[in-house]
Amino acid sequence: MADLKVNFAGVEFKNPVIPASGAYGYGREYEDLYPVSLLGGISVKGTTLNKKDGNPPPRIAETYAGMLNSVGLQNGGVKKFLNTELPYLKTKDIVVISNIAGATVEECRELAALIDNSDADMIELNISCPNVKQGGAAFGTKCDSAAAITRAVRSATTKPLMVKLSPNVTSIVDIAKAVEAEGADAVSLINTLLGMRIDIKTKRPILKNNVGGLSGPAVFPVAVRMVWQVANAVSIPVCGMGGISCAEDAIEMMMAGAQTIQLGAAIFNNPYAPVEIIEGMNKWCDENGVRSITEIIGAVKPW
Amino acid sequence: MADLKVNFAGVEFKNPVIPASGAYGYGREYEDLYPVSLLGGISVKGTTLNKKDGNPPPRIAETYAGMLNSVGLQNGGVKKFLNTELPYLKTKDIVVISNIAGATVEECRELAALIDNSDADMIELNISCPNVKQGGAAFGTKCDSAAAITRAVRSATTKPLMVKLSPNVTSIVDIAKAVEAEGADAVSLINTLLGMRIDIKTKRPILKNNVGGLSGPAVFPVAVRMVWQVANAVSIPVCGMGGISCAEDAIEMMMAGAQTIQLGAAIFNNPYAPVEIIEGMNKWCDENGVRSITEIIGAVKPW
Amino acid sequence: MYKHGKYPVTEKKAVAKGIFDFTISCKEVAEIAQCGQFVHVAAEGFMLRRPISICDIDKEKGTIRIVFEVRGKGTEKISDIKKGDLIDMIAPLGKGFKILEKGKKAVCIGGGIGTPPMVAVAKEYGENATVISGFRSASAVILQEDFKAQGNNTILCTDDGTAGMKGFVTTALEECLDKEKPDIIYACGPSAMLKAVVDIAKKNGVYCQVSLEERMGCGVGACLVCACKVVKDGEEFYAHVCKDGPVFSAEEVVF
Amino acid sequence: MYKHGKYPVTEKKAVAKGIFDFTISCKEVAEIAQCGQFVHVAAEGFMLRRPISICDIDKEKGTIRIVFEVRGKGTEKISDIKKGDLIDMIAPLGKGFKILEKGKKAVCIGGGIGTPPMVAVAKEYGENATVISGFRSASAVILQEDFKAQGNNTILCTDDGTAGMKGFVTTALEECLDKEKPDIIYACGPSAMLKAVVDIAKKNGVYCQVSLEERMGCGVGACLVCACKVVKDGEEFYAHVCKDGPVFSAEEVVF
Repeated sequence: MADLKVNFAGVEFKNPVIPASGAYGYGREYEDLYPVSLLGGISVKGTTLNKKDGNPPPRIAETYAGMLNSVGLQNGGVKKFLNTELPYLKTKDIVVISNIAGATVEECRELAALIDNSDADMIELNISCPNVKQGGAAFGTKCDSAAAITRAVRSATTKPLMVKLSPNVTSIVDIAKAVEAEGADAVSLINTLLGMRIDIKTKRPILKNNVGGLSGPAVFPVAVRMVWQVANAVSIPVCGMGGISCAEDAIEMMMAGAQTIQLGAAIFNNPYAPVEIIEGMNKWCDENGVRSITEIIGAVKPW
Repeated sequence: MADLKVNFAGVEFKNPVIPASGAYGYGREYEDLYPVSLLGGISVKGTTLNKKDGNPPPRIAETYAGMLNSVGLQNGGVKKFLNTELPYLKTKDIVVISNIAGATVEECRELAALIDNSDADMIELNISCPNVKQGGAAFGTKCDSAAAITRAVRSATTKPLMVKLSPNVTSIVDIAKAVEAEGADAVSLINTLLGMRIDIKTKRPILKNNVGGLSGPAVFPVAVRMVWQVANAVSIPVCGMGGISCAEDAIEMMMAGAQTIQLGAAIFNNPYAPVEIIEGMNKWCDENGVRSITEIIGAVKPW
Repeated sequence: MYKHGKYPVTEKKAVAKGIFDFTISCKEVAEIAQCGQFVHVAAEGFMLRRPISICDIDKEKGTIRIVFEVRGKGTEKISDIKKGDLIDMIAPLGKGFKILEKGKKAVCIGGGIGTPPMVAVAKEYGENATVISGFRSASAVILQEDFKAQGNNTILCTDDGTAGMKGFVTTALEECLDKEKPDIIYACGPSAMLKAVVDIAKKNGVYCQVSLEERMGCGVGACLVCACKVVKDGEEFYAHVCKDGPVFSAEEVVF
Repeated sequence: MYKHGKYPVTEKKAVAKGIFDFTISCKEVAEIAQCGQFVHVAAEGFMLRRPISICDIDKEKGTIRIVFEVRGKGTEKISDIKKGDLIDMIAPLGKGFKILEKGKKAVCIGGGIGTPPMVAVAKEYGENATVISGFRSASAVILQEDFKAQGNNTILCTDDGTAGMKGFVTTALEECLDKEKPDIIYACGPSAMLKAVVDIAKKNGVYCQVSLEERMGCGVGACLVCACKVVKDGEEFYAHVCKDGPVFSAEEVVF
């Protein structure tokens, strides 16, 4: 048994595997299969100040080795999270990452302030949701706006702050540096790539939102590249995500420079994916004489 | 039998199917299976002023529903193209698209001037190659540099000029508008997404170039989205490419706004893909009462 | 409570063009399955699972039946599963139909591939159930023998009149209600049909439950993609077919 | 000249742990195939084909043999193809070995999974061919009976001495050359082994051909990914394994 513990941005994770925001609800839905406490952490569903209804359906479209989604941050609002979901998760011996996704800088600041007074272990600031009219990717595709919102949220909380970055940019490295400069404790990447599918029978987009976020194995090589670039450009830790579906993918992502990893789409295909990845990491470490998973972080040697 | 003829940027194509630059050499390699003259056109291997050796191997890595390549524009130089390859292709009753990829604005201008005096039907200016140190994507990721190189090349040729755009940008629409403003007759998109794979056994990147361009079905939804956005933002025609592997994909891409389509990676898996797409388009048109393929261009009705 | 596993397909039949009938041996699933619930089936090589309603449940034999239509490459892949092979499914999922106490009368309405879930629910009512099912034409008709075998009264409709009566299930339903009002109406099928059925049920003051469909992701209520607009206490919001449904009370659904 | 088609696998054997031996009925391919060429095999569900060297050719029966190792999920998928199933391949591809006229003597050197292509070439020389093959250990040894059956002299080496002589093929080659110099040396295997063999051949003034390997795309010379550095007329450049190779003259190759 290798040691899978990771200290990420000052937070102790028993292992580096984290279901991504929006993929795992608040940790209740898969308890029928295995206890959520097996996982290192959970990034909960993106939370807004008030209840949000999300986009009209269809909200999902299948693609080659991937999927598009346009949920649009449907959630019960931060009060429901703090009163109902967080207390439940705090009984589970798991790092709780509160994902906040306000439509304005002020809303994000308010959300951070409210979370700051809670038991949540970490805040993930989502500045890259491709499926909302206000906020979302609008914050995350320009350095100045990414910096401004990070500054505002930073001022409202002393909790470890992770900023979730959009891959739909010319230089994700520049955005990462901008949020690092404003005091972000970590960055998580990549959020989804903006995509579209059309039903050629009806000549209508499959998603009612016309476009949506691409995730799944299809985007994995783009995610590995961006994680590698960012991990080599900033000094804060990186949480890597984007298309991870097995232990080998997770190890590859960590070798690229990720200290922790998130997965989403893979869980819809295989609900056991998170635990299989944890077991697979353990097995791989043992077979390769790796005592601590931290040994492989950023271990890739470029040519 | 539907009418598959398309007039693209003033050039008559007998059908809209074109093997992408770098995927089909100069049209000789697949003649063992079927005549290249069945195809609407061919975008030949990216050409530089002088012979270019390309990047060290490995130059290819497999990904989920896709592949990375880092060939780096290996080619015999423009003279060899003009003296050896072009005369051969001109005997084939196929639209010959000369793809030029200079390392500097001046080299691209010179290339365009040389092609201008040739029998090539069209020029595709590649400002988005992710695998070369100079030029390539460096031109295609900023509006001003994209505009400058288009202006220079435009001044050197009266042939129909198509500019091949990079998807690795925050707004491909802005780049498309910039090259349109400088007199481009068409745009082709998307070039490859920059990606990376790591061999976890050796802890080295699979590609000797560390990173490479992602193509194949994995990128299809990103390509459809970008083609849809660009086709709705510019008035010049769009050649759509990125992960097309069957007739349904090609039809979807045309509904998104593409007047012609290119395919690359799919051919490596199925050499017959281009002809199967042509046959499939014909069949689909007949089954759906479409007399001319031009009826479906941009036919998608957004919600 | 649900399970995830690979279970043997013990019987496989093609019951109509492009429509397959699988019997799956899955004791742990059959034990807890309720009529109206669905199974979420993996299609090899495809990212997303396909939700398929449970057609019938045999708790003694420990089997369930699914009857599904090949609509695309994913369901085609599932239809390639051979007798004896394993099918990968998460099941049983969602909220099923409400079953009234013995002696109550039910009308079950199935439109096309919406017919299969009516088998298990109609079985609960035996001769007290009238099953109205509608299809494009004779070649698409399925499951009529199953309904008869379990004692249901059956009314068959086809759009072109090539089998049963020519016309829509709604016409048949209205004639039915003119004769006698049932205690409950169950319906599954195209949303236009469901809307019409719900209106008729309301007009006649009969409680009605409908089974809805939407493009689905996780199937267990985590990803929130399979949204459907419902109204409760006068407030409209998006519920989710996989967890809050697929069965909803008619008055909740906003068509 | 090459073909693309789906051809029946008429025989399938596991010849060592993770190493499979397929006989494929493909008259049109066998007719034109030369030893040293390769086939480009599709792995269902994978983007890229896998190049596999031709082990043997039977022009009368219209069959070819491939012997390959499972190195990853793609080759594993190919190894799942059952006897009687079809294998999708583009073949024959590349330039094969140069065969000298009757009576000439050859030494064929195979390192591990580089051994299969030596079967067809050694067959051309019968008793005039000495086949030196090296493997990690006894459990990995393949094809020795095939070489003996076609009259070749065989020298078997294993790294751990569990079969044949303990040591590398290069040692065996040197001993061989001390006794008698052949007219040609053929080699296929790890590049370190090839480099050593080429040096020995040069030192002994024996013409040598090597079969190279590189990650491949199209397989027909269109995509230019499978580059290998060669030198001609003093000029170094990238040739391509799929079209200019896989067989190269030793003096061309830049290791």
